Formats: sequence, structure tokens, C-alpha cells
Amino acid sequence: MVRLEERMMADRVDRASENEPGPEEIRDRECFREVGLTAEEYGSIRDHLGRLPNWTELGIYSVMWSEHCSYKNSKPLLKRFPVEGPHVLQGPGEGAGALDIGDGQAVVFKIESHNHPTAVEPFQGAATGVGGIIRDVFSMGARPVALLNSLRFGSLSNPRVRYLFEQAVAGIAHYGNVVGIPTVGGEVEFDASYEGNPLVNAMCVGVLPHEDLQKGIAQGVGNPVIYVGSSTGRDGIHGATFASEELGEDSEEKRPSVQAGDPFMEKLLLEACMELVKKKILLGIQDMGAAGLTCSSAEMAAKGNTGMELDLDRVPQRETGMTPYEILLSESQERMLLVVEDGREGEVREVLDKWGLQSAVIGRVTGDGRYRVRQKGRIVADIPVKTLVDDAPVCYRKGEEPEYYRVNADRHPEEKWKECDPGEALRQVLASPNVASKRWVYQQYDHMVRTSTAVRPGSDAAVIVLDGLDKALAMSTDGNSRYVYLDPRQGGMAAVVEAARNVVCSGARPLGITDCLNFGSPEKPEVFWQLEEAVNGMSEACRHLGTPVVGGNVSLYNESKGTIHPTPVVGMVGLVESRRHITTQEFKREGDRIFLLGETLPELGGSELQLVLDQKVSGRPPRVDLEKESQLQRIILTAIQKGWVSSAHDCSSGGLAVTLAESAFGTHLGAKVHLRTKWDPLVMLFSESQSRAVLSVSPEHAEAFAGLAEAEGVLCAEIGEVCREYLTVEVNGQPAIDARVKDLRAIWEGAIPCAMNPFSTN
Amino acid sequence: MYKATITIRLKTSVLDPQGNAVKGSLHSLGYGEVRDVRIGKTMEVWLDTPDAGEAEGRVEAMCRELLANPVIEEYEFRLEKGA
Amino acid sequence: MYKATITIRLKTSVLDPQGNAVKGSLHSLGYGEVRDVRIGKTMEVWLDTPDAGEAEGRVEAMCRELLANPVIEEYEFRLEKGA
Amino acid sequence: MRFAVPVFPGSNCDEDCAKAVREILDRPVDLVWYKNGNLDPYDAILLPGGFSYGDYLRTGALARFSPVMDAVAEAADRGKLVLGICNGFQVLLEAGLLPGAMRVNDHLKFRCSIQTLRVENNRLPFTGLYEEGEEIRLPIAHGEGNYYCDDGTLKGLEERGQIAFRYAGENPNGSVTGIAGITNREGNVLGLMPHPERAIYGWMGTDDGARLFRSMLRYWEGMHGAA
Ligand SMILES: Nc1ncnc2c1ncn2[C@@H]1O[C@H](COP(=O)(O)OP(=O)(O)O)[C@@H](O)[C@H]1O
Ligand SMILES: [Mg+2]
Repeated sequence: MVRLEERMMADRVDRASENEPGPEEIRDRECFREVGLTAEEYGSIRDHLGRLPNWTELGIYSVMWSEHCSYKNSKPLLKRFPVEGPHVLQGPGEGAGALDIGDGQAVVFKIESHNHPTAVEPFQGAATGVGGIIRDVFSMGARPVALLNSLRFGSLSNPRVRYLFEQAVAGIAHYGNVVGIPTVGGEVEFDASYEGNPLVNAMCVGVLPHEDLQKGIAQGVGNPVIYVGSSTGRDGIHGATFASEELGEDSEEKRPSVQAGDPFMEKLLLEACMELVKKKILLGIQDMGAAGLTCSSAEMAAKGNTGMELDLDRVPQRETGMTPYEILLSESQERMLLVVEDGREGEVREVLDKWGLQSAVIGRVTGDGRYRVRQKGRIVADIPVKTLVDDAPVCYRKGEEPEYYRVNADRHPEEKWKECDPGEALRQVLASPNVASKRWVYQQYDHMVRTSTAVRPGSDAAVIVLDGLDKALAMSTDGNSRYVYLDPRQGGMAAVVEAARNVVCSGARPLGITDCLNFGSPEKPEVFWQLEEAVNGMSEACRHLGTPVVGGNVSLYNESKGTIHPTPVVGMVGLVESRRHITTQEFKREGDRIFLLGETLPELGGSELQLVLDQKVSGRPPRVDLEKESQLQRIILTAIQKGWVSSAHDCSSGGLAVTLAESAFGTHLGAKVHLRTKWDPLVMLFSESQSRAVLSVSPEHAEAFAGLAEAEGVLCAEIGEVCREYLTVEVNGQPAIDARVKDLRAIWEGAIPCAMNPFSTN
Repeated sequence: MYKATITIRLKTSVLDPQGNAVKGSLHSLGYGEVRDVRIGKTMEVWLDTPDAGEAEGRVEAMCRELLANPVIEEYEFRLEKGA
Repeated sequence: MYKATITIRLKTSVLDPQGNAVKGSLHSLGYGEVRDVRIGKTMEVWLDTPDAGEAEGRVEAMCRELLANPVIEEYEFRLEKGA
Repeated sequence: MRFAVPVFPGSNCDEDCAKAVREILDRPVDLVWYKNGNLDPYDAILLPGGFSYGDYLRTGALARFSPVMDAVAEAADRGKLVLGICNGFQVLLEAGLLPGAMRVNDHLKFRCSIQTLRVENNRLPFTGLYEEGEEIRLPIAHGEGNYYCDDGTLKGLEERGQIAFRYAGENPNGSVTGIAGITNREGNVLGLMPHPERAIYGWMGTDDGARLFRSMLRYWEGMHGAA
């Protein structure tokens, strides 16, 4: 039964097109389900409006209340992250987080997923992911200085996976290369669980003087709302909702028309926006990302405690006959929304014209808290704006410890491999695409444009120097999904500490993180358990290391043929106090002493060795001791700052053996190593115990270095010295590895190119 | 021997930034009458196949499998006999 | 309104790296009968010109001036009236 | 000696080039917007790398029609030094200021790496401070650096010493006879795919590019006296 006032209101807000279901029809035929809304959600929309929503309004609510925009499933968990710290200028909530780095400067960074679009069209999907994250950063007023990424794909033996991987990498490369932001780092993991559901997470880092920091808010009643950039087409409609659903067999049908990126347009937008920021014209700026015009405009109004009125006839359109629903929900790329003081439109237009960008005043800020949209003189939506943002439903779900977790408690893989030869094992692990050189990937990225890349891809973290300052920024993306699968809490912690360790090994103090939580369907209790545990682990580690979470992104429903491994990815940024501290992982000089820091335990659950020898993932992953981890990081950083350290490389996938080999790659050097241990050689060499690193130290500082480690209570063993050409390792006096570094390197460098070109004859 | 001439175009709903850029340049060069530009690919494939029917089927398969990306592109082709 | 469909090809004397790569991929996908592949561009240009003769001249000029690079490419086009 | 760096929509190495001139040569340098058709105040022009007009149609093809390119042609004509780096090289080819054309890399992928080059001619305004035959290391970053010219043109380039640099060892893009950089007949216009401006300090991985800029300055001072 329709109440009288509902009917009256519904008359005032028009149906935009005869082809759309009317308000009553939506109610009677439950059309809200088509856009992913539940009956309860539909009920609250009615309550919020005090009448029946029309189709346009329903669309607006559906995207604003989707997981992608509202975080309805993850919000309660995200509250657990530490988000504060003395140097936090902007925490989660804006386009990207910002941290003070002294000298009046700040670093702005964020990571975001583009998993579903990549699964559908890998080149454009990955490329537009990069485009979106760049806009998030420059919409904060920051000049983007670096890009990173984190990739997950199925096995390269599958031709479809090779296609997806090849195209996604090419798309990432293309976008960043054209815009002229160096792609300086990242990671790639291959696992069958990503077969039909690859992950592409892109991170952007920017720098700005504090006073340039922008916000995405709509202020000042009467001020104009300006649209800039590409015209709106029908691309990516319902991308946000789509990203919040499982990819099923019918996704091919249901998928929205694919968004194509135009990095050239992005470059123009970037430069124009930087100019507007410098001219101090902007009151608010936000990019049109997920859920397009709707999300950006509604969020700006909600954050500004204002309202907004938009006239869709003024929105530049690429296609004809677009309905309000389509215009509002389109995810066409390379578009921004600006709010400026009334009367300054001319100044804005001048800058935009210079860069050849089209722009249009498409609406005004209002004071009545309504989100009102017109087309052809009719009101097609009229919604209390706060209900779109603040009243989005929140789902409090309950997790349930899965069976596999309990079963894994008493699996101890290391017991069976006693007879395996360590040298052979090393060759196999180096040939595993997870460990193998990623040069095939990063060679396609321009990692040197802007001439500030001091550490290029291939070392633990990338380092970018800052113009006019002695300071530099180190950055890394990390996450080991096998650890997270086996123990999400430990795996979550490991992602944070590994990222921090990478940054520390490069000479930086970790400042803070951004994260991307890639998980399966939260409606499955075991998936929700993974998510909750991982968030707890990450939070604990961040608290302990003093690295707040200043932004991130959640990507749920990553399921096609089964659920992906739970994959939280951490993007860490650290500050190098002086360029003199910049350190890389390669050995530098013959005769330098090699130290192993930290304790090695029999921890091979989820290890690369396990994967290579058993083709499976079982047991418990390495445990993280946060106290030990921070001690380790402290002494590495101190020793680097004292100028004692020639090279530093953290132990991660593949354990000590791989760490030693990688330290020798990229040079003509090798190492002679003697290990003493109570464990089996294979365990000693391939265990992935956390909180360890291999440093080479010049002989004159060796003693002081060992003293420092002892004083700090960090286990420190001098295990050998840097020599030429060969990697030889003895364990308890018995030869374990004896190889020419060149041969090992050929295996390590050849693995991915070979896998990508299985038909090549050479 | 057959020669297939394949034309691959972006679907009309997909943004063609290249076409837009070329249109812009044509305008500034004084070709103001240009209304729209769309850019695609053309491929000439020579096949050692004796039979037209077979050639047709094979080219169709190549297009679907490799040459065109059905998500954003559409294709058509014609066959000619001889060189 | 006229629509010009322009085909731009690499001159036969110029090696076509893309065509070669595609040929290699086709072979490895089992299309062993493929002898050669050459890849070029196709452009659709819509002109607001009432007269066919004029359209012809203008398109010819665009090709010479901008659309093709005479060092490595050759072009041809056909005109159609209407949309 | 005053330098101009023309900026096209989509240029992205313009600042890097200007920085190299300021820091290595300590000479004045201006970024010049592509709509500006006057380069009279400048002694040398650096066409920067990047993706002018998004590389749409063909690399360098759309940039060539801008007013600043008329001025570049005029400057080249008057014997001023013109250096085109990467996309700048591609623009010079499209503009006909250098012979030949660019194709996509033979492996079809964008390639960013530090390559070894051989200095083929050190009697050019740009190479005076290198040894002839010297091997130097410079970064490349391009998807279309596969230089092409026909046999007759190649013969002419070789005879007149217009080939400035070739890749030594691996040819990263398939260019004809490993060509990495060529000049015009007069030798005052150089186009090269590698990026000397990305190789001016050791921490960048190599500083072999600094001498290219210094060579230009030395040449100019030789002609005009230090100023
Ligand atoms: N997708 C990628 N993009 C750019 N660089 C990458 C990518 N994947 C790996 N790399 C680079 O390769 C090197 C090794 O990566 P990884 O094995 O993940 O290092 P770590 O184990 O220290 O985190 C790093 O310098 C990293 O930045
Ligand atoms: Mg590492």
C-alpha cells in the first residue's frame, strides 16, 4: 500500500525514461534486486526518502551502498587499524593518506585494486587501475612521483593466465609510462587460486608542501561544481557493484561495457590540476572513480555538510540518449570534479583551456543537504545526501575458524625432505616464478622518468630522491598469501613487517602503510574469519612498528573457480634521512664480511621450498615476533646510518639460500659461507623464519657491527665473506651449495621469460 | 593460397582516444569538416590453404582466438584467392 | 556527409615486426598454414562535405599531410555517401 | 648559451632535460610552450622525451604541426644546436629534420634499461668529449625505437658520419644496424633514443650522459667564446 505522501513526492521526482521501471513497478517486481540491493536495504531507502525511489535514485543508492563505496562488510574491521600518529596529516577517508616528512613536505600515497576489470579485459583493466590511483593522489594536491603494484596470477603453464599476465603488465606499463610517473617497484605471486581471478593492485606515491593539501569537499552555498576531463560514455556502469560481486559464468553477459583509459588525457588533467593547486583556486577536488559522478559529488557534499544540485544536460557526453541513471553511474575514466569560489570560474577555465581540457559548470553547492539532480528541466533524483554516505548499511558478520586451519596445526613438512640436495633445491627455488627475477615485468615500466629513482626495481625497496632535499623516500609492496592462507593473523603481521624490513634494508625509517585487502566473499564465515584475523595481525604489527594505516582499499568477492588465497597487500613508505644512507641488496666489495641477523627456526610451512618440492601449501607459516622484528630493524638502520653497511637484504621467500644468491646477482661477486646450526641443512637454508636479514659489512666495521647487534640483543652470526664468482655454502663443515653465480643467475633470470614464451626455441 | 584482409575496429561504445586525438589535429590543420575519426587495425594474412571454405573457417577461428579482442573489438574479413 | 575508409600499410620493403610476431603466435597456436602477416591501420573519417569530389581531394590531402608517413607507409581509401 | 625545452601536451621529460642543463651546465634554460613560435632568444633546443599527443597515430606525428616546430626548423636551418631525445627524436623524424622513420620495437614491448652504446663519431657538436669508438652506458625507455631507413639513406648516413651512436652488444629494439642516434647532414641536429639527461650522476646508474651536454656547451663556446 502506498501512503499518500509517498505518492505526492513520487510525482515530484520524475521517471527519466519510459524504458525504466517506475517506482511502483520497482516495488512490486522487486527490481531493486537487479542492482544488488536487498529488501531491507530497499526498505531503508523508502524510509530515507519518505516515498518510493525511482530507478535513478535506486541506482544511486545501489552504488553508494555497494561494498566498493561503503565498505559495508569491512567497516567494522577497518576501525581496528591504528590510523593516528604524530606525523599523520591525513588519515583514511580522503583520496589518499598524507604523512609529514619534515621540511614542510608531506608524502601522499594509496593503493587500490582493479581485480575484476582486469579479469575481463586485462590491458584496459590494469591500465585504468593505474589511472585511478594516480588521480587519487593528485586530487590531494600532490605531485605523483612513483608507482608500484602488486600482482597475483594463476600458473603460467596455463595459456589464458599467460595472456592475462602479459596484457595486465603491458597495461600497467603503458599507463604509467605515458603519464610519466616511474613505476619503481612491486611484487608478483603465482598461485592456482588466482586462476580465474587475478589481482592487480596499484599504488601511487606523491609529494607536496603541506599548504597544498586538498580535500574532496563541497563548500560554500552557491559555489559552482565544475566537471573536467573526458566526456561521459556508457562505460563501466555498475562497475562498483560489479566489483562487489563474485565473477560467475554469466559475468561475460552482465559485465558493463569496458572502460578504456586515455593516459594522455590523464597527463593533461594532472598538469592542469597541479597548476590549479599552485594558484590556490580550489575549494574542493575529487576524482570520479568507482561509481563515477554519483560517488564523487555525493561524497563531496556529505563531507562538506552541504547539498548539491546537478544539471545533467551540462555534463559532456560521448554518446547520445544517455539516461540520468547512465550518466550518474558511468565510470568513464579521466574525469575530475572541482568546487571553486563563485566568480572564479574564468580563472579555472583559463588553466583548463591551456591544457586543452573541456570543462563545464554542471551544478552548484546548496545548503539544504539534498542531492538533487535535474535533466531536461525535470528533477530526476532528490535524496538527503547524508543517507547516501553516512547511512550506508553496515553488516556485522561473524567469522568461523575453518577446518583446514585446525588440521594444519600438526603438519610439519620439513620432516620428509632430508635426502634432497641443497644445491639442486636452490636451483629449483630460483626457477620458481615467485622467486625468479621480475625483470621481464619491470623492464616494461619506465622506472627512471623524472630522474629521481636512486634505487631501481630489483632491490628490497625502491628509493626516490626528493628535489632540493637530501632526504629520500623508500617504498615497497609486500604480502605473502600462502602465509595468510595458513594463518591469517601471522600472515597479516608478516606482510607489514616484511614491507617495513624491505624499507629499512634500503636505509629508511618506516613511516606508514596503505593496504589493499583482497579476499573472497565475506558472506562465507571462513572467509570473514580470514579477513578479521588478517586485519588483527596487520593492526598489531602496525601498532608495534609505529606505522599507521593512512589509507587503503578493500576488494571482496574475489571468487570465480573457488576462493582466492586471502591476500592483504601492504604498501609501505619510509623516509631516508640522507641520501648517504641509501642501501641496496647487492654485495659491493670482495672481502666484505657477511652477517646473518636473526634466528632461524624450522619454519617451512607455506615456504617456497614446500611449494617446489610438494606442490602444496600446508602446516603453519613462520611466526612473527614483533619485539624481535623491531630490534632487528633498529640495528639495521643504525648500522646503515653509521655508514658500516655495504649491502642489506632481508630474508623472505626462499629463505637464506635465496637471500645469499640474490645478494650476489647484479654483480660479478659471490660469497663463501659457513653455517653452524642444529637444524638440517635444508631447513637452515630454506626456512622462511621472519625477522632475519643478510648484511655485508666492510672488514673495518665488522667488529663494531657485531658489538651493536649484541648490545641490542639481536642474534648475529658472521657467516662468511664476499668473494668472486662462486657461491659456496657449508653447513656444519659439510658442503651444501657450490655453484657459479652466473649459472644461478641464468636460471633466476630465465624462468619468467621462458614461462612466458614456451614455444620459443632458444 | 588465400589472402584474408581482416578489419578490426573498436566497438562503438568503447572510447577511442587515438581517434579523438587525430580528429583534434585534423581540425587544427584546417580540416574543420571532419566530424569523427575512429582508428582500427587491418591485417593481411596469407594462408596456404587450397580450399576457400576451409580458409574461411580458419580465419574466423584465428580472429576469435587471437587477432581480435572480443571484449572491446569487432572484426570482419574478406578472402581473395591467389597471391 | 561522407565516410572515408582509409587503409594504411607498411611498404612491402619495410619489415613489419608486429606482423612477424603475430605470425609466430599463429603458428604456435596451430595455424601452420599461415605464410605471412602484415599489419596496418584502418581509419574511418566522417566528413561534413556535400560534394564527393571535394571530399576526395580533402581526404587525399589529409593522408599525405598527416595520416600516413610516406617514408614507410602507403595508403588507399574509399568514400561512401551518408552516415 | 641559452637553452629552450619545448613542451608539447604529453611531454614528460621536459623538466628532466631542464634540470640536466641547470645542474650540469649551469646555463639558463626555459620551458617553451608548444604554441610559442619564437625561439630566437635561444642558442640550443632540446626536444624532450615523453608521449607528445599520447603517441597517437604515430610517435611524434601530431607534435610536428605545432608552432614551436616551425621555430625549431628555422633554428636548425640557422645552425643552432637541436637535440631530440627519445620522443624528441621521433618528432624530428616526422618533421623531416632527420631522415628515416620509427617502428615499434621488434619484440613489441616497451623497454626500459641501461644499454651500452658505441660512440661512432666524436667530431660532432654533441660528442666532442667522448672518444671515438668509446663504449658508454645510457638508459633507454621506449616502445618505438626501431629506427628504419632504406639502404640508400643508410649508405649516405654512414658516408657522411651522421651516425652518432650505435648499440654495442645487444640491440634492444631491432633498429637498422643498431642505430641509436643520428644527425642531419650539417651535424647540428641530433636525434637519439637513449636519455642522456637520465645519466648525469653516478647514483642514476651511469653518468655518461653528462658529457653530451658538456660537449654541446664546449662546441658553442668554441664558436662564440664563453658567454
Ligand atoms: N610487479 C612488479 N613491478 C615492479 N617491480 C617488481 C614487480 N615485481 C617485483 N618487482 C621488483 O623485483 C624485486 C624483487 O621483488 P620481490 O621478490 O617481491 O622482493 P621482496 O621479496 O624483497 O619483497 C623488487 O625490487 C621489486 O620491486
Ligand atoms: Mg625483500
